[in-house]
Amino acid sequence: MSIESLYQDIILDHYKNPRGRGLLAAPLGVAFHVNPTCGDEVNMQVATAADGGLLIGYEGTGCSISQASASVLYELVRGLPVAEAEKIRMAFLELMHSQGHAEPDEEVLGDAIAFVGVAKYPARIKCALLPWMALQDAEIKGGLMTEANGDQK
Amino acid sequence: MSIESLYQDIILDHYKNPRGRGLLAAPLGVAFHVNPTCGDEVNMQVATAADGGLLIGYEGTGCSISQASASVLYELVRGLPVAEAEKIRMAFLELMHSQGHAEPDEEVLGDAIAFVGVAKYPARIKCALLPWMALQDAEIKGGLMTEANGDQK
Amino acid sequence: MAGIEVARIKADFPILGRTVRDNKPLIYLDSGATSQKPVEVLDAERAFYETSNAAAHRGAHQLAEEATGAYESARARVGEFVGAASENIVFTKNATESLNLAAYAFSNSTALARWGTRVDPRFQLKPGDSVLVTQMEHHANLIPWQEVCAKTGATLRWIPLTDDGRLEMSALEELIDSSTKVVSVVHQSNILGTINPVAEIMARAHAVGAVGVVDACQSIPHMPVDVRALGADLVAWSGHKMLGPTGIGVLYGTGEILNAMPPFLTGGSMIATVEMEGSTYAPPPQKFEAGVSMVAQAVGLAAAVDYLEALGMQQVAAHEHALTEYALLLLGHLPGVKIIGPGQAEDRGSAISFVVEGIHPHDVGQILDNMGIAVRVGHHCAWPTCRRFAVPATTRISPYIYNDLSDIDAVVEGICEAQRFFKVAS
Amino acid sequence: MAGIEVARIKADFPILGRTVRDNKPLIYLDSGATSQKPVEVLDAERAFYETSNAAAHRGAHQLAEEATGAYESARARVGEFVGAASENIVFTKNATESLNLAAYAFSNSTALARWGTRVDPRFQLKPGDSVLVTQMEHHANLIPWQEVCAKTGATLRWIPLTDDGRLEMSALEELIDSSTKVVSVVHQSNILGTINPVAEIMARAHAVGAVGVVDACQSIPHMPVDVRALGADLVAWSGHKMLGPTGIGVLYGTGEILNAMPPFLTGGSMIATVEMEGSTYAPPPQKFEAGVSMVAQAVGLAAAVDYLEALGMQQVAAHEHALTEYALLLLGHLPGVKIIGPGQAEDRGSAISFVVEGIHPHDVGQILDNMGIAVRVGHHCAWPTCRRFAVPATTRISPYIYNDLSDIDAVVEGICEAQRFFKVAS
Ligand SMILES: Cc1ncc(COP(=O)(O)O)c(C=O)c1O
Ligand SMILES: Cc1ncc(COP(=O)(O)O)c(C=O)c1O
Repeated sequence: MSIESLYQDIILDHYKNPRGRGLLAAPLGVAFHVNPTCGDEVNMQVATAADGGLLIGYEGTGCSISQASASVLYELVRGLPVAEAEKIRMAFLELMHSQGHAEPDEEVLGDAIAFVGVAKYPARIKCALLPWMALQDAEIKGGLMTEANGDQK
Repeated sequence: MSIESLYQDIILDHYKNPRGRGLLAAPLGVAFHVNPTCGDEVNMQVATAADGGLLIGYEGTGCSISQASASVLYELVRGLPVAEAEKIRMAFLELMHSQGHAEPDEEVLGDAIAFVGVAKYPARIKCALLPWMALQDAEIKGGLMTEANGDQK
Repeated sequence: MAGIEVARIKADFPILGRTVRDNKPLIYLDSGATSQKPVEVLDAERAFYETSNAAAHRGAHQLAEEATGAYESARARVGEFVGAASENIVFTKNATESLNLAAYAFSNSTALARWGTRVDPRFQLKPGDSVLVTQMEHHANLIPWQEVCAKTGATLRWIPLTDDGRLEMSALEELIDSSTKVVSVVHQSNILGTINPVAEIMARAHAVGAVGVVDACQSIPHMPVDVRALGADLVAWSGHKMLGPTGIGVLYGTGEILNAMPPFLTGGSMIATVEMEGSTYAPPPQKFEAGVSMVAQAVGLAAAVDYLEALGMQQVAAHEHALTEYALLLLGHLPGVKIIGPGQAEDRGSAISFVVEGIHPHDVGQILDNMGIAVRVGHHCAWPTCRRFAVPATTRISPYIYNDLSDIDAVVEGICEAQRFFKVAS
Repeated sequence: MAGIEVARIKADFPILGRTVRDNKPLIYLDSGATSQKPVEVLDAERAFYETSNAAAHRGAHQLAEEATGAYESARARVGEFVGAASENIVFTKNATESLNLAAYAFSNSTALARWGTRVDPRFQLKPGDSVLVTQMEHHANLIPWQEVCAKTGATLRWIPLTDDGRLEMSALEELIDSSTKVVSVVHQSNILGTINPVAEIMARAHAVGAVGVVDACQSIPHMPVDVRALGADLVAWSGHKMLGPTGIGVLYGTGEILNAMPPFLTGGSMIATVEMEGSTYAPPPQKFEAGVSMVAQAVGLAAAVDYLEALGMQQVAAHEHALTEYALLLLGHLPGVKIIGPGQAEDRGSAISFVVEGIHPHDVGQILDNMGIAVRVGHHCAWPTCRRFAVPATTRISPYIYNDLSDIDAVVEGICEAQRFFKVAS
């Protein structure tokens, strides 16, 4: 397994050029998540647009995987209805727990399929998941989701 | 090493027929010692006679070694000046820490030489020492000895 | 004794091939203190050190990944063994730490609340509150609660024992009331062998809103135990009594209770965020596992679980039950011998304490030791139980999977020898 | 590097012969987290299990005698290694437990005193009292004291750091005063590598009557340490960082302080007498060792001590010093690399943290890992220290006796590779 399978170009690109980075003017829900083993941080904000689609704001510091993951998240879920975003989130979680054996669906996951290599590095899975766990938390705090249907520990 | 070397006849005799067992009317110092691993107990009392010789009273419950040791102690040290008794006590301690290699001096130790076999059973040494540690403690409490010169841990 | 082939099992335990006291073959009957370890356990520990040793949860390099994986697999395996999920299993150094962890939740919460930290009120104690244990507790499930009371002003109560070594259940009515904040009870007594109706006691505890704790040190190694079926909030036991290495213990807790408890040992790996001014903590089980963990021991314990499951815990229990029936029968008929604990094998484990008239338990043990038979003598860390039965100590046999009927015969022979040696009429 | 023959030493560590990440030879530079173990240690542990395993201090049969002997010999050996007598050595599960034991003496004494138990007033805290640590503590020597303060109303103070990663000693004047009840300081920082003037700090602590504690986790494995010369009342460290097994730690204490402290974990083997109504405790070290002890791990730790002494701790220190000088020189000249901690090898250990401009430490570690080099990344359980230096994390190398200059070269090469990979100008 090569290091390039972990750090695919798409990941490095999102890391160097994060999409949509910045905070919302009026967030509904905010979640600040930290990875206690390495100190990676993501501040995730959600709100809904007039059409019900998700608005996403975020900031963070940390390794390439965690920060690229936040950027990819932004691209994938903003503008979607919460339920649609949740499907993508679940697909991403599944990918991360696949131990690298998954054949991710590019239709659903877009650039996030680049994270397939991360699943082979248990210590990095948490990095990739950080923004996605924060998203769920922010949605719950913003009243966009209940605890019960957002349970994937 | 035979079990008879541990339980010599002298020991069994002192166990079955303890000498001088009983409490003093007016003890100067009293020490109640317990072996926390097996629950053996000795209550040791000291006083001095008109001639300065030791008076010894004791009671206890426990195994043959601990109770025989108390009986032998009684026989050996009662009536002696404290300093003489301390010499015997030191000789007994030395015997117990000899790992069975000592050639105990019967002149000094009398029946206590029968405990030579005990020194080969680390778990039983504490049993044999119990009354002798209590003696020291009772002498200190009774003001017959100071802590400083009675240090043999 | 279908199922447990003692001769085959013995071959897995190198130590059982040795001799003691002038070439006498070893008969090990002290598994209640600690069990012996099969090569499978020793191999697993060694293999971990030789291939994957690193600090679990503290690194991202390959060895650290492997060590973390090994540690967490061990946790899952141990959980599975008792019907619990991984996140409900906390690793400690021994059952004593597990029980202290439970007890300190109360004294720590009480102290924290006094200075303004928000704590779960169930753990906050005050004068008038009471803590309930039994008169057959191991010191490890007694002294921590005595200390809790000394630190909070609460009162210790205990369930007394019948002459047959069982809990006086009729006393429960009086002992459990609205003042009761925690009930901590041994599942199987290490000195009497009694198996207690813990599910019933836990239900009574919960009826008054008390926290329920079970000391399962002597049950989980010897019979199938589903910790959830015990109905307890917390269950503690040790690895070294169930074929595992020394240096590892377990605390099972419901998710609800582990979340509600404050941390015990604090330091690395149990945190969420740390600043000089204050820290926040990780969710359980990490919250309770400060410091570099005993990874090799966890791996060894998982191997012990594998070994026991391959035998089958039903089979293990049946084997021990047969040994118990046989030993009770023989010892019960031996003149001058009195069993301390239930005389019948029902609701009873294989640890059997006895006294021999006219011979101190220590001396009985010595004669047995001299014949190569390792038993425990003393108060077995249950001194108040000895006092209850007015004995200074007992001699105890505690057989396990590597013992058979002939070992019981040897004990009987040993007792007779002791009676001869000490010239006691028998 | 006379004295330490790395090639010969490596042969004693089976794990160092393995490969990682697609057949790359392992270069282990994470000994600050945990060290690897030589066969001598693994053999000692296994031999104990295969010949003498029994519960120490809990039996009178031959195996129990042997286990007790092995355990107490190990205690004496470990004591000797640091210039202490047996009775001053308490075995714990790790340094974290040792430090918690020290901290709990304060919170426990405070709670006990409140309900009438007589305690040593030195351990009794109240609002206005203060506890002093440093800004470079490992979480294990920080959070326990935060918790003590939260449980007693006392205030936590800390010695700040200079930009070079040393203690701001001029601040001591203000920080240590009559309110100071305990001063707990790391001997050698696990993140910065700094060796602190602990003897001086302990003297200042004693001058105001405070208890002095030293965290020697990163010093005792790496240099000759005479615990008495540190002048501390209590000194804590772990076995697993000094070639010993996981699951064992040490607390050294002066006889005076250990006698004065209340027990921490309570249960079997730490008692003098026990009744349902209350208990009295054994003298130290037993008072602090409740439960069946980690005998096999103690035996393994003694074997680790033998191994280190055969090398000679002076030689070990000299070897690491040479590695440190070399690494500081190379890393110090590498463009884009910044060392977090003292840049000079004087009063400094071999743990070296650094950051690489434009690459997150986690990613640096990953590139190194991919080349077979195991280093640690993150906050190293010293998060406040990272904040002090305004870095989110660092990459840390921490060499030991089985590392040589070529391993440092490999790290330098790895950093350059990371810079190439992440397209960072270097
Ligand atoms: C300086 C320092 N203190 C304390 C600790 C805690 O040691 P342990 O995790 O073995 O309890 C460590 C290592 O983790 C350390 O480096
Ligand atoms: C019933 C019971 N509880 C608690 C303990 C304490 O276990 P450990 O000494 O392994 O902590 C034991 C064994 O010693 C026991 O038999």
